[in-house]
Amino acid sequence: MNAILLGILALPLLAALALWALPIALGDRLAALYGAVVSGLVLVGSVLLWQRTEGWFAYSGVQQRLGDSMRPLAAVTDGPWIPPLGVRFHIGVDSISVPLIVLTALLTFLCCIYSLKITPRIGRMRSLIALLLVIEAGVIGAFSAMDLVLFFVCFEIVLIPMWLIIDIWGDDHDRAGRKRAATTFVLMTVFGSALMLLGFLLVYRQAGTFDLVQLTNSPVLGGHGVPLAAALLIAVGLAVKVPLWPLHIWLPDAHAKAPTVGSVILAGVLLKLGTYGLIRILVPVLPDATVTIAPYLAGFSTVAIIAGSLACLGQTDVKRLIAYSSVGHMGFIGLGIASLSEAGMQGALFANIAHGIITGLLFFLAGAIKDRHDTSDLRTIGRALYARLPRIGALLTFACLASLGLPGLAGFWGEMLILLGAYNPADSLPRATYLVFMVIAGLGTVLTAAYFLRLIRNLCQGDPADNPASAFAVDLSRIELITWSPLVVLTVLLGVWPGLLLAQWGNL
Amino acid sequence: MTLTWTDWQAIAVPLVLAIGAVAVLLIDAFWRSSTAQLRHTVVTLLTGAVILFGIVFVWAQRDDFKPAFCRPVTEGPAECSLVFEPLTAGLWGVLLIGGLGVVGLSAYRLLSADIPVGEYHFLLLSALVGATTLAGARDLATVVIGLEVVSLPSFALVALRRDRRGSEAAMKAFLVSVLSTAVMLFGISYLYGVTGSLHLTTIANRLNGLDANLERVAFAAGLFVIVGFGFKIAAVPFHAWLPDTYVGAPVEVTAFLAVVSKSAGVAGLLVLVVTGLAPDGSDLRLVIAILAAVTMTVGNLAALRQREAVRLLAWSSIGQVGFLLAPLAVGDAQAVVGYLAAYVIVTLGAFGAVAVVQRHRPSGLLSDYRGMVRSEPGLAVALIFFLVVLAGLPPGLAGLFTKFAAFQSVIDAHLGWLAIVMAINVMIGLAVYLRWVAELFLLPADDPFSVDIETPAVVMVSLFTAAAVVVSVLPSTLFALAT
Amino acid sequence: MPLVLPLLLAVVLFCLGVYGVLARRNAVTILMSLELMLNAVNLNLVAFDAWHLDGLATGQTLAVFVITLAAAEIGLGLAIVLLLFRGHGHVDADAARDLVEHEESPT
Amino acid sequence: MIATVWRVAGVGFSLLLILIAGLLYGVAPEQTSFLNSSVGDLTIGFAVRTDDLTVLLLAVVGVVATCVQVYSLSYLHERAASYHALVTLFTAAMATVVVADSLFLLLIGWEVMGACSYLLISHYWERRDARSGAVKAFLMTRLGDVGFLFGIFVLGVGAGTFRISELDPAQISPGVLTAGTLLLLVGVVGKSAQVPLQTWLPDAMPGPSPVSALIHAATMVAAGVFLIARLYDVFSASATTMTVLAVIACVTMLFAALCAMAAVEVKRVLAWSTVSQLAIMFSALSLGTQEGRHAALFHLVTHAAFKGLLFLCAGVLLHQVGSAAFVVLRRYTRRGKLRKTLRVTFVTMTIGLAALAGVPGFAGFFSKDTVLEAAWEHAHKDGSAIGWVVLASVGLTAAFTAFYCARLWLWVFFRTPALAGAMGAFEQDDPMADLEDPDTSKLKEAPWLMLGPLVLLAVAAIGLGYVDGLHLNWVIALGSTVLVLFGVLPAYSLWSRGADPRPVVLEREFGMDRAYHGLFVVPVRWLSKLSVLGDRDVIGAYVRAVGRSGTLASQGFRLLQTGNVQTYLTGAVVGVVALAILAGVIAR
Repeated sequence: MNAILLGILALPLLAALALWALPIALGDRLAALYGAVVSGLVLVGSVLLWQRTEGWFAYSGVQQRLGDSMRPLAAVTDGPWIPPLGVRFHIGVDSISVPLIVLTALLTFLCCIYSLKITPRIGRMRSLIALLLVIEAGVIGAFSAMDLVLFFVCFEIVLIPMWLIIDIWGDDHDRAGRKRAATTFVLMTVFGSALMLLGFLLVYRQAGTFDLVQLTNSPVLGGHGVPLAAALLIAVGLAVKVPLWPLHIWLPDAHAKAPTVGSVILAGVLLKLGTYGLIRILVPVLPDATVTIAPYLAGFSTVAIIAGSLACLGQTDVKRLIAYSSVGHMGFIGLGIASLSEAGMQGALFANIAHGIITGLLFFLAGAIKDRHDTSDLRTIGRALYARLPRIGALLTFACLASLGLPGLAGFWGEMLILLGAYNPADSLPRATYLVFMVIAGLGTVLTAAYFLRLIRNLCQGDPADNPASAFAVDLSRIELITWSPLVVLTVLLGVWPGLLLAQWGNL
Repeated sequence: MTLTWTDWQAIAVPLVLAIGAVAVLLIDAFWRSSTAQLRHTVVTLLTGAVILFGIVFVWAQRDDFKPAFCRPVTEGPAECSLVFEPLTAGLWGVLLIGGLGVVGLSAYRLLSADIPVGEYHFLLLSALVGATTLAGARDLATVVIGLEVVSLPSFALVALRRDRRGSEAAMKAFLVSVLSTAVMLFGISYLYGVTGSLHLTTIANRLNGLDANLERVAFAAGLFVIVGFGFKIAAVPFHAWLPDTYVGAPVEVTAFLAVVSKSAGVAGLLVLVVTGLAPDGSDLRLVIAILAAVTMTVGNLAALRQREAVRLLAWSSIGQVGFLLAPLAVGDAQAVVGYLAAYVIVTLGAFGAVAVVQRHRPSGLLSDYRGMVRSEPGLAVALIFFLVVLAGLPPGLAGLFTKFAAFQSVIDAHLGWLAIVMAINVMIGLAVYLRWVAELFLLPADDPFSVDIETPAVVMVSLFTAAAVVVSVLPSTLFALAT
Repeated sequence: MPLVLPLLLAVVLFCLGVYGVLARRNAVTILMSLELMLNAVNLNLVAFDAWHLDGLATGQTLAVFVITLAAAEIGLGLAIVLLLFRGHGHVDADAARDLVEHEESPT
Repeated sequence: MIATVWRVAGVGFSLLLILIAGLLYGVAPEQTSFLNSSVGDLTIGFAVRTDDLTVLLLAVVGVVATCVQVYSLSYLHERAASYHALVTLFTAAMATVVVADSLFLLLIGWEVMGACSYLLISHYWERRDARSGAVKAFLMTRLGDVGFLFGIFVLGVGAGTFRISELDPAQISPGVLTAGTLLLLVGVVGKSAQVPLQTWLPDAMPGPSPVSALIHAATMVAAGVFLIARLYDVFSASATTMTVLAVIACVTMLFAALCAMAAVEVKRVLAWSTVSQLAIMFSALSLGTQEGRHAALFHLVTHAAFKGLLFLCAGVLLHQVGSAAFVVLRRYTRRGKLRKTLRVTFVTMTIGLAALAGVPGFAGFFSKDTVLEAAWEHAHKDGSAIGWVVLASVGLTAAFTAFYCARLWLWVFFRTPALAGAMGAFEQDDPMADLEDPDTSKLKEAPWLMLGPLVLLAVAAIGLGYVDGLHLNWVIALGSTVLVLFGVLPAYSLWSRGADPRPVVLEREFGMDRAYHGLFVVPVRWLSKLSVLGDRDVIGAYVRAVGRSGTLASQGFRLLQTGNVQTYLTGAVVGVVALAILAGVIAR
């Protein structure tokens, strides 16, 4: 059991090193296949993990439930790592981390499959695949870390690979732009994580341990003073990653400049680290301080929803638009977490997964459109995609509808539960404020619909006469179909059967 | 008349080093018959052997207490001028490893460069003698002597190539350092005047019971002493000589300055702080904290736009010293030694890589490294790893955890503002090193650096890499150095 | 004799030395100014020693050490100055600026 | 190939619905729930139920859907696959709404219907009006649905369950009840295009006519009526909600009827009349009595029949003539061509219009009279103001309806003797007034595949009036007949004089579209510009400023490296002093 977890942690790393060891010519040819095999194995392993986990081991957002909500972790490996610093190597999974791990494995796998046929213009596939595997390992590590410092380390592992991916394989039309985007991303995230580390150290000073299980069992109480400072630092550090308005500024550029697989991983997986951290660390470890800052967190999330949607309405670049839509959606997740209610929490967790799937699909589609037109600028691409690329257009419409939270598709349940959580938040929170937030967020869903419809209208629809089909624009290729169909299926499946995930988290 | 006693094991290492130094000099002077090649090998081996002995000795004795030059006093325990204790063992270990690394590094290039082998190793060893003495010193006189014995050989080393640049670099380093010595001595004289003793412990005891005016004098004196060390370790604002000197000296001498001489300075300062010149909560610690903040910020910021590899390393070493000063300001010896060890290993590695490139590309610009990840994969990967460790990001876990320890000690000492400054500097430092890494990854590159690297270089760089990897995988070894 | 006078003298000497180091261009003069500073230190030490009636004569011992150091420093310093002269043809400390980073086109 | 599959599937599915309705007829009501999962102390899951209402609506949906699918077989050839697929999906969604017993299942069907309507309206996506109409429709209904969702929260959390069959008004505190029902009402208003969210329905007309018949006349827009009927005891338990509903309904029915009187395009007239007829149903519901509910449902059924019929007829006009604008149709009518060639269409459309106008003997007459009767009962028996208001406004609306039906019928199908073949009242907005008449010889009757459904629905438009059993309150019947006459006569006199006065306020539809544009669209555009600029020039500016300041500082430090050792020393000495002072200051 824990062998599986260790395996899916170690396998990608070792595989990446082995890949770099290969000679370049050979490596470039084999890379995608090799990556597909490895990440496929990881995916199998993560699914195996899923079967064995039951329940959510810790959620102390509601204090009185603390006692009976404790369930044992699965796949635990616990050993000393750096005794002088009190750092342990403690990993394990429960039902809130496993779905995210599976999502990570799935998206990486799909990216590798996608790279079998469709590769960035620069080539250098060997390094690209290897970096993807490293990122996968880091993210899985972060999702399974049960020690604050281990979490921090895994949180940092992904930075440099992602920076390289954006900087090397990014938009090959403006080199300066992609370098700036990459650097902004990595620097802001590093600063955030440094602040988060300070928060962890404050926690350590109070509690004397970095171990999440112990910290969850006996959280750091007290809503002001050092716990509050720690909570603030941790929240800000993670908010950079989420990203929460106004710390989102790195996101649009990073997503817009990154290569397709980079955007997919970035939006589908990396953003989840932030929200996962909030749920896994902030809420259980610093309950009282969290209650103190929750209203502000919720407020900023609500602003993020509105500001993100409005910004989307003003975008003229399809990748930027989708990136900004992530700002809005992550705002919803933040609101759900800040409601500190079970509905909100589960909504946030659900929305994490749903956003990963749907936005992954959206970025795949955006990448496909960009590859076909060699630009992602709506005005240059022209309109009437239905006429030129009917299948891709239809898929885009589907993805947009899913992303704007159409009931019956995956996007809905998360947002619904989050709004429900905001409707009756935890008793310790000001209800009236949250009602206001709920209403604003509800209007935000309308804005979301507005910008997605605008996208469909300006991109897919229009008069074919004045938007002639470009010569090389071939419709949905087989590899794209293979890559995207799992995402589509999952979107529908989770949409009609939310219990699939909700049952995992069950009654806390 | 009082009698003093000495445990000779305590001074065995400096003694052996000194003897080795003399031996090297004699061999080089009187054994003219052999070829330069042979002489060079012999000298190098001898030096290495001597240092190696020191390391082994330290390792063997690492956790027992051996005083030297002690004399009984009426009140309190005996005053000893030089003490070998676990802390000393850790510092000596770092210094000697650094020295060994420099020897290895110089084994690569000396033949071609017009540097007299014998003098070089003699000076190296004598500097090590000073460094070890400094790290073990427990009274101010010994501190001064040790410091001078570190410094004077290093100027000679800088000037050893006897060329225009070398002389200028030496002149700058010399003037600054001598001024700093003067300032420090001035401070010491006042400390002596206030307390009537030069033994650190005694001084610490007597500082407590001073009246206000004398306390102010003592503070000024302590400030002067710290400033003297500030020159030595190039803390801002006493850093300006460093970049010029680093650029002017031969690369392995630069490595020596960055590793041995700097570590010696840090060691001396650490001794002063932990043995009570700056007790907990004293203003002097505050001064060191301020120095740390300013130093790391200025160093990293200035490194941000450098175009020459050595200059960038010079400024970044200033930044690193800032990070070293942070735990030093709260007297956390363990964090300091751990950080120092990681810094020494990685800096040696980086200078090794730079030495290889600069031998073939004398201009030493960052652009010379363009595309190396494809043309010279091994060297590039090693260099990237060193840089990442310096930046303190995975996979460079050694750097990450030493920085982590620094953060931890600062947080535990309730120096929140310093912690924030450090966080900001982690970001700036990352920006600094990423510029270089980006150059390495940049493809396609017009005439990328590609040569068949000489075997000694390959050996040395891979050794450093191995060491760095080991301490990254098992960071606890770093902190085991000083327990 | 009160302690103040030698201390005052020492301070004056030290400041003179600092001034010389900072203001004089000729390297040799700078070395001399450094000597001045070290001698200020010696004066301090001896004065304090006398004041403390130190049985171990610590101050005087250190003073002797300092004199030795000064000798060594001057020796090395003059050697370096000589080297400087050979390289540059002058001994002006502030005129040796080869090592400044030159403004090329930024990479 | 795929198109054929979907065609078959579509027809098959709608037939299946009818079959199911038939099987479920008379079965004892029951509910089953499935796929439940508990969130906290609430249960999120699905449930279905069967009862008379379900069967009734299933039957209506099935029949209309079948007619529309069959009709579409020959009506529409381009993009048939996606069209039939979407229509089928829509039918499924409507069926879901009808059978749902869990509010969330209902919401799913509810919004999927909206999405299908959006996609079908923009079926001709190369046409600008279709695009904008689709977006408008989706956004307005979505806005209502947000309220709907919140209503579900309020009721569900208040009652502790999201099962419709378990919602017991007695268990819910009145405040919660009112809030919840009012919020649900918002969704209903959006879906059924009642004031103030009415403007999307007329603009949805660029969609294919069969779609208008199915979605925007018979089923989806009627879903609001169904919902209130489904939750009738919950709604009727809150007097406030019922009053609001009554006010909305009365305002809407008159508003829409007035707009219909000035519309110059057949489908637009029908769209507005749909709005006003829906309002009549709501008004019946707002009475809060069982008679009211019954009347509303009765009217819903008949309306589905004759309004579906009318839209399909309009579709024939569009299909054969190419436009449903009065002005174009007049060109054919001038020769009396339209009536003679499209004979079946003419007859069926006449039946439909008669039913809509409430001519005695047709279905609409009976259903409208039941509404009036219910209102009358409620009014003079329990003497409620609502009753009187409803009674009055329905009566007035009946007259208006008769007027615009007659106007439509006369102007489209009959040449005006007074005008002696001139275009008459529609000259001014005729783009091709100076052109000679189109070649009317090509004009011919539609294929029977399209006419079949018409006939079927026409029969229904007459017959459905009698299925409810004939119990006429003669007073009301007489009254409503008189009202119809009051409506028809002016229309006839105007037509015979060749005049068609259209007050500008009515043509502009009270300017609400423009008002909404100014109130919501424009500000949102500004805000979006603002937020983009804000990101770029405020937040982004700070980030860039940090980067630039770092670079500048770096340059500055490089300048400090003069290379002059004495400057370095000076700096150092200054530093010592500064350090001493700083430490002293902090130590204080």
